[in-house]
Amino acid sequence: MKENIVIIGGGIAGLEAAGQLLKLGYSPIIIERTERLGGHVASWHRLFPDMSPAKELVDGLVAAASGANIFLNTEISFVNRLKDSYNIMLSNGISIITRIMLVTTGFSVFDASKKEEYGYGVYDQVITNRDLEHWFNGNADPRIDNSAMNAVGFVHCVGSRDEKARNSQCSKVCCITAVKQAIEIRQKFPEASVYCFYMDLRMFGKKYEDFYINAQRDYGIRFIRGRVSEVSENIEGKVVIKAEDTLSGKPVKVTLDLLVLMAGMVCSQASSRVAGMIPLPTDSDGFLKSKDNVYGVVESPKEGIFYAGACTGPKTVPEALAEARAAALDVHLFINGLK
Amino acid sequence: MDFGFRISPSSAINLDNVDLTLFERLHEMEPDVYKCMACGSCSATCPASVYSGMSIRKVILCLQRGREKEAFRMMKNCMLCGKCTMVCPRGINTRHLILSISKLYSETK
Amino acid sequence: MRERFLTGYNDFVLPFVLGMAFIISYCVVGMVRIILQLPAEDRKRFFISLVTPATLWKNIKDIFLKCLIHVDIWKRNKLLGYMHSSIAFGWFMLIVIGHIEVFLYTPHRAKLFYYPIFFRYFVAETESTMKGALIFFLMDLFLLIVLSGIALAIIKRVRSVMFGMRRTTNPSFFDLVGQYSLWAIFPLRLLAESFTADISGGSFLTKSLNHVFTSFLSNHANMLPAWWAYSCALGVFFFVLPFTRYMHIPTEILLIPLRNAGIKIRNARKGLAKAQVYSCPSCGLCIDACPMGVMKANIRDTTVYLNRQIRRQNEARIEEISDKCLLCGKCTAICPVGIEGDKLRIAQRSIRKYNLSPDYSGIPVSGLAAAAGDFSGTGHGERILYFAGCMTALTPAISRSMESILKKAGADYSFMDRDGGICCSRPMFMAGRFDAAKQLIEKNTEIIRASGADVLLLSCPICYKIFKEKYRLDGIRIVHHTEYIDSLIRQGVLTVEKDGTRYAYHDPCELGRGCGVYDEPRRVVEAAGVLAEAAKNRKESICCGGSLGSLTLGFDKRRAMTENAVTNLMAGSPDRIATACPLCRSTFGRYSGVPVEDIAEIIDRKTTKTDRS
Amino acid sequence: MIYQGKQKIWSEYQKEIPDDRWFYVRSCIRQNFFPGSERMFMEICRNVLGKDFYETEHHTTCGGIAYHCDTIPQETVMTIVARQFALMTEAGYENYVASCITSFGNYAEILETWREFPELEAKIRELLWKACRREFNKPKYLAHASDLIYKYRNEIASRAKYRLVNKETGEPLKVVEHIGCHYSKMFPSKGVGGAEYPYVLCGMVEAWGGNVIDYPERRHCCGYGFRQYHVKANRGYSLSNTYKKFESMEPYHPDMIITNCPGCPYFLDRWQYVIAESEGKTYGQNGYGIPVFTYEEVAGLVLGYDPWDLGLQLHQVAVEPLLDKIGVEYNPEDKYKGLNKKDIMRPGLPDVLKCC
Repeated sequence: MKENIVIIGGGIAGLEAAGQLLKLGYSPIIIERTERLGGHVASWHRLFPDMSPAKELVDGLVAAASGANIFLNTEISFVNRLKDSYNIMLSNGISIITRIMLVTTGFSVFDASKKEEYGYGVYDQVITNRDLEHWFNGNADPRIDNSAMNAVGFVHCVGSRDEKARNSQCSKVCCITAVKQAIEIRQKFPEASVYCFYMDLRMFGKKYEDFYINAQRDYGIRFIRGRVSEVSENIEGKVVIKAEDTLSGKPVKVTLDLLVLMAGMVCSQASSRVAGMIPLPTDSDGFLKSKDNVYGVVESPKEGIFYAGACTGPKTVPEALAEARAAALDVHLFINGLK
Repeated sequence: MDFGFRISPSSAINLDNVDLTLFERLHEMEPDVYKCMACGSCSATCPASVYSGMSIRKVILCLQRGREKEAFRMMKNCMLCGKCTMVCPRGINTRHLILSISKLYSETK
Repeated sequence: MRERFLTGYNDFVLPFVLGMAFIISYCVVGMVRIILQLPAEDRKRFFISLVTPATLWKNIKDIFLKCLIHVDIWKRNKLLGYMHSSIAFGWFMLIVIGHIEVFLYTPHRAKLFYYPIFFRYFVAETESTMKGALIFFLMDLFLLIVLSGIALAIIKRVRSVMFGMRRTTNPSFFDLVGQYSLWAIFPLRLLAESFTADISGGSFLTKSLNHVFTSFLSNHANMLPAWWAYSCALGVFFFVLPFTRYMHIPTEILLIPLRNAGIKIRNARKGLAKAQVYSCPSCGLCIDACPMGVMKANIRDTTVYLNRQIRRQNEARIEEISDKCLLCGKCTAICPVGIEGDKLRIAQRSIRKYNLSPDYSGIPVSGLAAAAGDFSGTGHGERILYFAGCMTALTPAISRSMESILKKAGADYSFMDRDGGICCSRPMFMAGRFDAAKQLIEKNTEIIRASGADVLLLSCPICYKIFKEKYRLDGIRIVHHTEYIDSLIRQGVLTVEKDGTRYAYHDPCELGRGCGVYDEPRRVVEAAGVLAEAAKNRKESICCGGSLGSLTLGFDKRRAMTENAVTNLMAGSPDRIATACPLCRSTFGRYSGVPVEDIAEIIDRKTTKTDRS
Repeated sequence: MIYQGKQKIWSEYQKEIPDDRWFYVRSCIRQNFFPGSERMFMEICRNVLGKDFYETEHHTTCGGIAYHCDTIPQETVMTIVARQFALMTEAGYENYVASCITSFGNYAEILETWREFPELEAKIRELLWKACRREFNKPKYLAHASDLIYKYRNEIASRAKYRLVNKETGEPLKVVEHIGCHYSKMFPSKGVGGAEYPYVLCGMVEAWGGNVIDYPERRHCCGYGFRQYHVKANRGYSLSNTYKKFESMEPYHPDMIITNCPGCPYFLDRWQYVIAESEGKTYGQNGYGIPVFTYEEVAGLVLGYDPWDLGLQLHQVAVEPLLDKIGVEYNPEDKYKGLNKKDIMRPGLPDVLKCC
């Protein structure tokens, strides 16, 4: 089958869709901006709720997609609309003519330094969920001092559900990620007090509630309902945070050795760029707009252009994978004139 | 010198200064104590809350925030009727928790 | 008969004599201590009861029927009953007839208390002895009966199911020593008496065996080791007795008059409690009875183990066992010696040290009293004060049905706790915090008295029990709603439409075993439908598992118990489960496959018109 | 602390401040609190730097205090402000600089409100016309006086006689900078450096040789809060806020505090006396307090003006230990001599707080 299928983005959604399309007998083309496949998940350590290693997942997806035509370190320079197809010019000089594009450009992690009051990039002991995940993955981080870890705090909803951060949407995965990472911190530092400062806990997924109860009951993680208002540094160089303990209606203050900001998901610049070139509309949440948010999530309003994964909004890993499979099927139906 | 006004004590809870040794012991005796997610069912159903503001949810919270006195004041009104245990969505054995607190903590310290 | 030895003594009697002396002095000291530990008032009551002819006769009858014949065990399982009475009664008869022999043949030896035991060693047969043929026969007969009991006991050790027991107690080391020595006593006696049967005489058993023995053992010198062994077995048994379950044999003789005197447990470890603990024969009937024992769980938290741990003074285990119990009272109901497992546990709970104590002085009574005194004012008969109780507040269907029934009956009623009331104090009482419970009782008493009610009507058996037992509400009748509804139906005030619906009635622990109300609810159910009895019912009813009695059982642990109780109720293939307790209703409701209703709901559903105008 | 992180934020909050031709409005209260400050501002801008700064005796209060105390409606305060703008327009200026932080915040808030609700601006123009037959143009640039000193900080540094350095050790002085709440907390983009890490005073301290300390309660209000101080029953609350700040900065042993608001230096200065007398606690060395300055006073000091001409004798907390640290020349005899060496008499000394 000679039909060109261009998958924009080699993250887990792109890889999974490519793998499925290969099984259906197509030869998809993956265009990846960076030098490696797997997107964000490739740099993560373990995945909730079963603590399965992220590497295994990504390796499996990469292996399954290895038959695809993959361009690494490649960006799209421009897209021309032809009569009933598109001409895609790549940064490596290759041009592809296709009727079908699958946008799997994913998300960006919210830039936590935009929440100035939390002092990310200013205080030595303030990191993000992504930094912590990298550290779990074995990468050294000077901000994490193994010898003195008596108190660790997690701030939920950093850059999510926050109009001031220009993202009033929930990023969906941060609650459970915070619970996961809090447990992992307690496992590494059993003597440390671990606090989670949350506004709401959204334990929507399979086994998430069990995970949460586990964190409370067995790991003694202290969940404090209240958003951290400000972070300062004291004379010892530790971070002091202030919040309201809304359940007791009193201000609360605590000194921490490490503060982890649960940065949310925002539409990636790459998504916006690709969307601008085709062009594709964006929804009110800043992510790409689907044809329909109930039954057409993986379809764009433009014929032949499909979505999968977090380019249309925050998704968990299994959701992104399920969408990738759905999108692959939609592509197949489209090629066979059934869509 | 009296100026007719003075520094008012801070209402803020400084978790650095809260001694949780006893609470940790309580957690060992009653691992479920941390399971409370502050839904408030217990307080809503508590017959003593009508008269005294007793709320086992608040008691658990106060003990974690170093406000034991407030917790004891509330707990004195508990009749151990068990309604809170019946309604707790997290299955916390609140009655035994109350007895354990009464055993472990002391007003005089 | 003639005596073989002038001295009437042989060294082999020493183990028995020493053992006997030890156990008698031990028992006397123990008995005196227990009696001294009783509060003065109870002690006085005990002594009076001993000389009151009615109780004296009851004591004798009870001791005979319970300690020797074991009538309660007969009722439970014939084989088990036979096993117990064969050993106890058989042994008793051997002792009695042994004494008769001594009095008949060697009256001058009557003061030697080992003589009846080893009579056959010290005497030789003469011509005149044939007069005693009947006695010889009886001695062999009772020995055979005892031996058959021992044989059954050995079989029971391996196959307890034959005796209607699914699970038995795990014996302690001393229990084993005691048991083996007890098992050894009678075969050894048979052996010893058989060896001497050709000298001292015997009957069908001993004589016959003697012929067998003499065929290969001609020397009479061989008989002495057998008598030594018999005496040693007795000696060992008596020496280890205080440390084994067999201590129940002497203690029960004290427990029966104590109970008949109407004495209650006042101290967790002393007095009656101690008598009960030592009366435990470790039979293990409570293990099968315990509702917590589903799926072989919590076996070591049953009353038999509580008694054992109290004897060992293992405080950690005592606390664990006492706090876990549902206080359903079933072990008490089935205990053949009358140990009150539930009360014993409450007593253990009552000695806990708490630093924080409740104080209800801040609870205002006047508002509640005013609300309680606000009767509907129909002017019909008694003023009925309805106390729904805390648990009923969580099952409003019951209180709503009750109000409807009260209206249909045209009763002059008032609600005591429509907007929340004060707890009846039974849960506090069950936690062993008597002082706090007393405070609550005072508060509620004040409200009830001020209301001007004639009848206190209760929906919750938990409340009902404590109101009946601990409240002083002179002149105010305390009724459970099942009793009230039953009387309404019987008086013709309510006309119930009967249909073919099959109801399994669950006896709530506190209503049935707790207060003895079994028939009224059944009559009410039968008025509305067909009663399909559960496999185990009435005093053997299985706790729903929701009981407030347990302090430590977590919600997750109770599920299996409830499911087991539901299975029991399903024996008669009912369409619905009827109960009379809000807690049972909500507990069963969670896991039952058929609808669960309170009797009040059923009756409200099945009555439409008002007869009283 | 990652200094580059702060620099990055500072670089994102830079506002345009024209170099010259400003219409200056004074604060209602500063001349009572720290009378040398506003005079020194005009002295530096006009005489030292030779800029065109115009002021008129016809301007009034901006209405900010009354507005924040909820005693006048918004239209009233807007009309008062419109009249000030009219004075600027009449004088032929387009750049408006306020001495007071609350005024600055008030102006910024009103200009933003007018931008969002032009009909309100039209209404105010009408009201102003009816009231006093004046018309106005909105200022092209709005600044707080500290913005100007910030802008001129390097010029001042180049003419400085002293630096904020300990003369004995050569170490930079440890300086607490305190920003008035109404400077940038309402509109972070209107302040130099934003709201979280305002740079306006940091820039001055750095340019003049000092070291800024970042202590946990740096964001906290000085405790003035109009409604708190003005009602006597609430004064304990005002004091408690100040106390909280001092407790937080105490471990850093600051040498001085620099502020840019009318109320802050006053309360940080005077409440030290109250804390000392009621709690027995002092925060400086050897029983002294931590001296508190306005940025104009600090600018005057580094430029070499006589401390007593700057009005430093009106501070409650003695400034002499700091002057000695820097090496400022002064005559202790002249402390309580006013204009023309007239004796203005020595005040009584506090019991606990050590003063010279």
